[in-house]
Amino acid sequence: MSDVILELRGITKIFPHPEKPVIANDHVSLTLRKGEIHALVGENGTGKSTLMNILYGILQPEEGEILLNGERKTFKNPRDAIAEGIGMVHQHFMLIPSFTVAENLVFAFEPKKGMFVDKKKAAEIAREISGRYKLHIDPDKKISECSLSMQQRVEILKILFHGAEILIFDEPTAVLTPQESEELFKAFEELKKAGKSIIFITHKLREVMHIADRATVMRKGRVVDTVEISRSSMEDLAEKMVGRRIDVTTRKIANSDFPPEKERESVLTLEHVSSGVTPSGEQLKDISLKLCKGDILGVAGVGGNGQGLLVEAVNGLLRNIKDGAIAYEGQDITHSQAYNVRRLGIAHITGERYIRGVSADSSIHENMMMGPHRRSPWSGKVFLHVKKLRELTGSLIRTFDIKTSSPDACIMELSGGNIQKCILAREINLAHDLIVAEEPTRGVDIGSIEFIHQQLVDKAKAGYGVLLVSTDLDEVLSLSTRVVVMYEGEIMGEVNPELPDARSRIGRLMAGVQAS
Amino acid sequence: MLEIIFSEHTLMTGLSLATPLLLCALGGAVCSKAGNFNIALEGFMLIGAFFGVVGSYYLHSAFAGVLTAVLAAVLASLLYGLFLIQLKGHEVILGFGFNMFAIAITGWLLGPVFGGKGSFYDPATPSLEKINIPLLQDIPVLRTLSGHNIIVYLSWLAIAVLFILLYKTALGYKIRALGENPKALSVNGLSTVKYRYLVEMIVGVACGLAGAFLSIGNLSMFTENMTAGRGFIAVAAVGFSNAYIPLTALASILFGIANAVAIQLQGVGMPTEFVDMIPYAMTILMLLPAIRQNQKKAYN
Amino acid sequence: MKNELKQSILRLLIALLIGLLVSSVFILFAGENPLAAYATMLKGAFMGQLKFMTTLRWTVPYMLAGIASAVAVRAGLFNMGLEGCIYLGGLAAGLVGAYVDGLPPLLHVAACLAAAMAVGMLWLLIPAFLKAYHGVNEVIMTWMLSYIAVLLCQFLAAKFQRSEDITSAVQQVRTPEILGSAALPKIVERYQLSVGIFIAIAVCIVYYFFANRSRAGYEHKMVGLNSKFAEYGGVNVRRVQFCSLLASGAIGGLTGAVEVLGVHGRYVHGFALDMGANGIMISLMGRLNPVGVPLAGFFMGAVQNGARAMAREMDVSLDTVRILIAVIVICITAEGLYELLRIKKKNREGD
Amino acid sequence: GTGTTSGGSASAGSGSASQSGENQKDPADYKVAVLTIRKMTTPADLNTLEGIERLRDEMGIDCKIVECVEIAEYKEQMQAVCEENYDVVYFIYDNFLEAAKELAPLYPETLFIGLWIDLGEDNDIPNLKPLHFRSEQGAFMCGVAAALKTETDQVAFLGGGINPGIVTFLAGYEAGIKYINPDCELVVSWANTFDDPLKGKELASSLYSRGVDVIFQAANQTGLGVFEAAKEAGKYAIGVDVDQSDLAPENIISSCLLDHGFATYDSISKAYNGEFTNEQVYYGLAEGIPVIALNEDLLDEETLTTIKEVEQKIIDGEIEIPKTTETK
Ligand SMILES: Nc1ncnc2c1ncn2[C@@H]1O[C@H](COP(=O)(O)OP(=O)(O)OP(=O)(O)O)[C@@H](O)[C@H]1O
Ligand SMILES: Nc1ncnc2c1ncn2[C@@H]1O[C@H](COP(=O)(O)OP(=O)(O)OP(=O)(O)O)[C@@H](O)[C@H]1O
Ligand SMILES: [Mg+2]
Ligand SMILES: [Mg+2]
Repeated sequence: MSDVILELRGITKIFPHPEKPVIANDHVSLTLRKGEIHALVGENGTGKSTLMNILYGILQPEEGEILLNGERKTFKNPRDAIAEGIGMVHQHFMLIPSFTVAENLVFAFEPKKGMFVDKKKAAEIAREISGRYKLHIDPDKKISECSLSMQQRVEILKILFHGAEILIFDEPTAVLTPQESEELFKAFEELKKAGKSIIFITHKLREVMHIADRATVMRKGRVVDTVEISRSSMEDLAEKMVGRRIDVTTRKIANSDFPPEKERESVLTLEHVSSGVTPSGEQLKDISLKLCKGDILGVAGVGGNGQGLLVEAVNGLLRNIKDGAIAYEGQDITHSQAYNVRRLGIAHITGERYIRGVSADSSIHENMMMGPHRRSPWSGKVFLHVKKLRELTGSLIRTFDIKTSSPDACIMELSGGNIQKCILAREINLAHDLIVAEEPTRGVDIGSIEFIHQQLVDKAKAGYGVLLVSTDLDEVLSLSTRVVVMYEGEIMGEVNPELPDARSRIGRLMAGVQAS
Repeated sequence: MLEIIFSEHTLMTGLSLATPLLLCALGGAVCSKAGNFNIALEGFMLIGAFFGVVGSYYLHSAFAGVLTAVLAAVLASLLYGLFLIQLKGHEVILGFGFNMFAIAITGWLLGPVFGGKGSFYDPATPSLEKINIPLLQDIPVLRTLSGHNIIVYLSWLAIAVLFILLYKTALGYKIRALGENPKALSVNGLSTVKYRYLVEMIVGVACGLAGAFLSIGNLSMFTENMTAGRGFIAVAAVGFSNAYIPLTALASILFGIANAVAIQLQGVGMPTEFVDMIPYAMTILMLLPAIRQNQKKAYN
Repeated sequence: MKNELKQSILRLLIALLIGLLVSSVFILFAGENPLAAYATMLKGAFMGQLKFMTTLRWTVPYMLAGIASAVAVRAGLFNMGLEGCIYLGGLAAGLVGAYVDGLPPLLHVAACLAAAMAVGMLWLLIPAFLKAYHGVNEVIMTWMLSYIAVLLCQFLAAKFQRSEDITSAVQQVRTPEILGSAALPKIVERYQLSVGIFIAIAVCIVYYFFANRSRAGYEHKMVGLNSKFAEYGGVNVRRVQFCSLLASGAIGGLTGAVEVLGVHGRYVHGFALDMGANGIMISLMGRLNPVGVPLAGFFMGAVQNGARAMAREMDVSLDTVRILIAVIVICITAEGLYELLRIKKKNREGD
Repeated sequence: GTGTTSGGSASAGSGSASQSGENQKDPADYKVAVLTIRKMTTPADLNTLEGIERLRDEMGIDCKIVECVEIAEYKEQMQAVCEENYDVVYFIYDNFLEAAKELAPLYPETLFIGLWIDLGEDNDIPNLKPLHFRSEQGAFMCGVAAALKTETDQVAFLGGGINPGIVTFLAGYEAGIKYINPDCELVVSWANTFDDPLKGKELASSLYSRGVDVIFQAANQTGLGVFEAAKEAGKYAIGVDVDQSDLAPENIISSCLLDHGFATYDSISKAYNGEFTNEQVYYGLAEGIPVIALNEDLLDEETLTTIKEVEQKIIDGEIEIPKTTETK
């Protein structure tokens, strides 16, 4: 047995709450070996992040101890943890948007020349360290102009710069595309070779199987088991997590369920749509699409290739459409604003969950009312029908099995998966016959993923058109009736997901290789 | 008429009127960078003004007056910090509250400290000397930069110092990070509380100097509410410039000069009300270029 | 809702308590007994017809200005130009009240109020438009416009000042008295409280229904909390911002009009000293809440009036009163104080 | 009650019968309220405070000062004192006049005394006594002094704000200047604030820099800045309300006096002694009240004699002084 570098023993964390305290960690124990990649998995809200925050000194446990190389340590704040060689990349990045990459990298540990920060030295450090771990960054770029994956690389380099031996990653791949995840895993291997130990949290079991040496499964604040990946399977892990068997990858929809496309009405058509360039350099180029009722049209592609703009264009959030036409059920909506589009009954499950998807300071009820608040029977011309709206929220919470104490709880008290379910419930309820689903399962545990997928499939079967935009190829393949691939703002081609070699075909299109 | 308005005298007056604005606005800009929209500048300045006279009168030295002014204003700003940072008050209401408190407490203290009411004016109170800059004072136009008291020069120095502090030093990085993403500090093991108090201290020093300028820099007196809304104009300058120090400084100085022009326009036949509107109207005009900028942002 | 009310009141009481504690130092210094002074204060706010009427009389503009500000803040905008709107509204009402002749009473009052609201609204038209459609910072813009409005009112009022007013040593600029038909009748002839209180209550009720029951009110709130969410959810964010600033201006104008028609009987320059700032403060003290804002308005009215009585009847200076009010204002949003107290209580219950 | 005018019987100007000492209240029980329109901070207000102190020291009467900062307070504060059974309500400035006219009939037991109230002959309220300063006289004489003192033939007036009270100063001052030297230029400047000394200083130094050498300030705290500017520029200034020459002995040539303290002491002590009438009282030269304080160190013999002559002419009614002017 290789030597243990870190041991957590009997960690207990209780969050005070006026009514009922939350036991986030209940006597959790975990060991990390030197040079291993250790996955931490579990449903939303089981206390994974909490445990890692304790390890990193952000939170203090009520009980339990941390042993580093066999020695007892207490971390009063992250600085203590950093000093002991622990680094953490958080679920939400902790970078400063107006600073450059190099400045962020050295933040709080700046090299100095006299009294001043030595920016040149900082850039040098950035270059050197990025070369050493083969993680590409551009030291002089501002963070606000960097892609998410670049930001993540900055975060990783930052903790390496701090001299971390143990690296903690909280859902590093949630915001990354499969390609970017692949790059990240290459970096993991690189780090492993350099003798670093890694703990990473994820909801994607495929990744666990692919990269991890061992995995610890948590459920409801407790550790269920720690397994050697080589002696385990995905189904096995899933069962340990959720407590029941889950069907992880198989296709959920069959094209044969639907009449041929020609016989079906189209809901959404895009003709030669082009847009101006956004500050981040994205653009739509001559997009033509047709979505029929009953279709789930998957849009695959590496993130940042214009899928986001496509969704915005359909939903009236994109202001700079230069050319082309978008029609919904024959009605032109090219230059309509969101408030016009929304009235037509287009549902939009947004990918920007915390930016657009919810009002963070409001209750679940208030978040669920957005949309119904202007529709009969939940609202009149001027006044809301308060009782009906409450009934609606109640019934949505029940049908979508949203775990909450009350509809008046603040939405941010929910775990990520439940917040996503709220958005989903609201939008599916609003849809007339078109659902635009953008990354519907990002950061959501597998139990919830299954549920969400089922909802989308059910809706398609009920005759809704679904536009599914996702960077998760598994998701696109298992749900779509048709798949198009976007690359640099263009549609590279269409692939039938039922073909046996669909995955590799899509992969080639995603890389910008035109289908022959 | 034009030569009266655009004379060296106007420039000189403008620089003098700009000084309290400039100092407060610089302090406010640092606060704003650190994520605190501070509208209590007026109150800190008033407290500074009062204690400036106290120090100068009782310690018989204008310099001691400046020190007491700064000390008192820093205490006030730390108290503000306590309510903002640890007691989690609403910054706008706290600002209103501290401004009210400053007027009240200085008004009240006039009694026990000076035995007077409403104002304290004793010609024996030392005030700051004017300092001439040897070579400068002989060059036309530029000589308006000479012949001010030490606080004026300090305020100009503060532009550079604060700019360098914010953009070149490690401390400045932390202050700016505080405004953009305070969590970035805590995950790096830094205490946000400490830096937030530090920022309040900086604004306290700046406003204390501004207050001292009003009471013993230019006048050697204290009258109730003598800041007369200058702190609010400073807040406007901060907002207008997005707390970018060079722009903040420019806006404050322009304000001062606009005020000086307005003063020169007195007695030219324009109704006073309209003369007094000039600085405010000017601010609005300065905001208008933002329209096109924002349009570009939205539609590009 | 009941809970909300309870919390609001508790917060006000905590702030009041601390304010009283701090100011008792100053009262002791003046050689008075703080307890006696506070008893006077309480009596001064509520005991006797005059005192209670005066408290209510102040509640009216505080409530109205508070709601004027709340309407904007709920949509995420600060109307720092409230004071300007109040002055302009007052002037408009004063002029229509004095110069438009021959209207029956009810109509005349309505005309004055309409004119005031229109002027208040128009004054904010440009900043509202620039904010909503061009993203220009509304705080600075309305703030500067407020200064301009006050100066403009001074100038205009002086133009309308009658010469017989000028011959005496008046210290104020004021327009002629409004006609009898434009006056808001007093509730009790000799006291200042007018039927304007019903206007204020009506506005509160409208605000209640707007905020808690109406589609537009819900949209306003969401725009204020997260405009990106609102936009995505299908709210016409720009229109909401535009309308809310205008509505704030209109209610501001109404505040001025009610003061002029109900209390002063003419436009007197300076009649709404700091009323704009007070309005903003009260709206935040009341947490923009349809129950909280009127409550905060009433609280401020009572504190102000009681404190005045204390200054009048005891040897307590105006400055001490101001310190008291400032401390209350400072403490009222200090969440920390509230938490401190609650946790203490919890601990005690736990023992 | 002590009111001598209870009932409608006491007609205007009847010089009411003084009451004998028997039903005189103990001075400690005699309740007097002094209402002001702002915090008592200006020189004139401090003067009032002196009057109040004199009442306390000499007669044992304690006055309660009620500072009404907001316009809306005027009536309610006055009414509150009435309801609290004050014997005398003394108010300064006619901002209170409307309220007093309304309340006096409602509270006939209370005596109302108003300073700066000019009702002339037509006061039909028995318990309201109007007092008025002839402020234009002092201003006129200051104008004379300024016109004689100036070497540049440019003098200035700096007002805190355009209101009729301040305009009266301006009118008298202007007339005084023109009386001596019709060619002397008068520059008028308004600070539009009464409590910003820095603005006052900058305004004044701007005036001095353009050739003005005497400034008459009527701007309370703002005016204090004028003296600073005068000291710096080595030019002259004229004070207001009280003799301000000790603030800048080298620069202040005279001060236009308004003896609020005298008015306070005089009227309230008379009311206490039962000599209250509702007759109009003017405080001016003819009534033997000083209206100007001269700084004799700065004025030559000739000037002083001219001023003496002018004073006599005013008393004799040979000079008619306007109370308002179009110059602004
Ligand atoms: N600061 C806090 N205050 C109160 N409760 C909290 C706090 N942080 C987390 N919790 C609660 O603790 C529990 C564990 O949360 P945690 O964030 O650790 O879950 P997680 O396993 O990381 O979930 P996810 O997979 O969704 O990220 C949840 O029920 C959460 O609501
Ligand atoms: N920002 C606002 N401020 C005040 N009132 C508003 C605002 N927005 C909408 N309203 C009012 O709310 C009501 C609904 O307006 P809205 O235009 O949002 O409805 P709608 O969804 O378009 O309804 P329909 O499609 O049936 O016309 C109208 O009475 C409108 O005047
Ligand atoms: Mg988590
Ligand atoms: Mg509509």
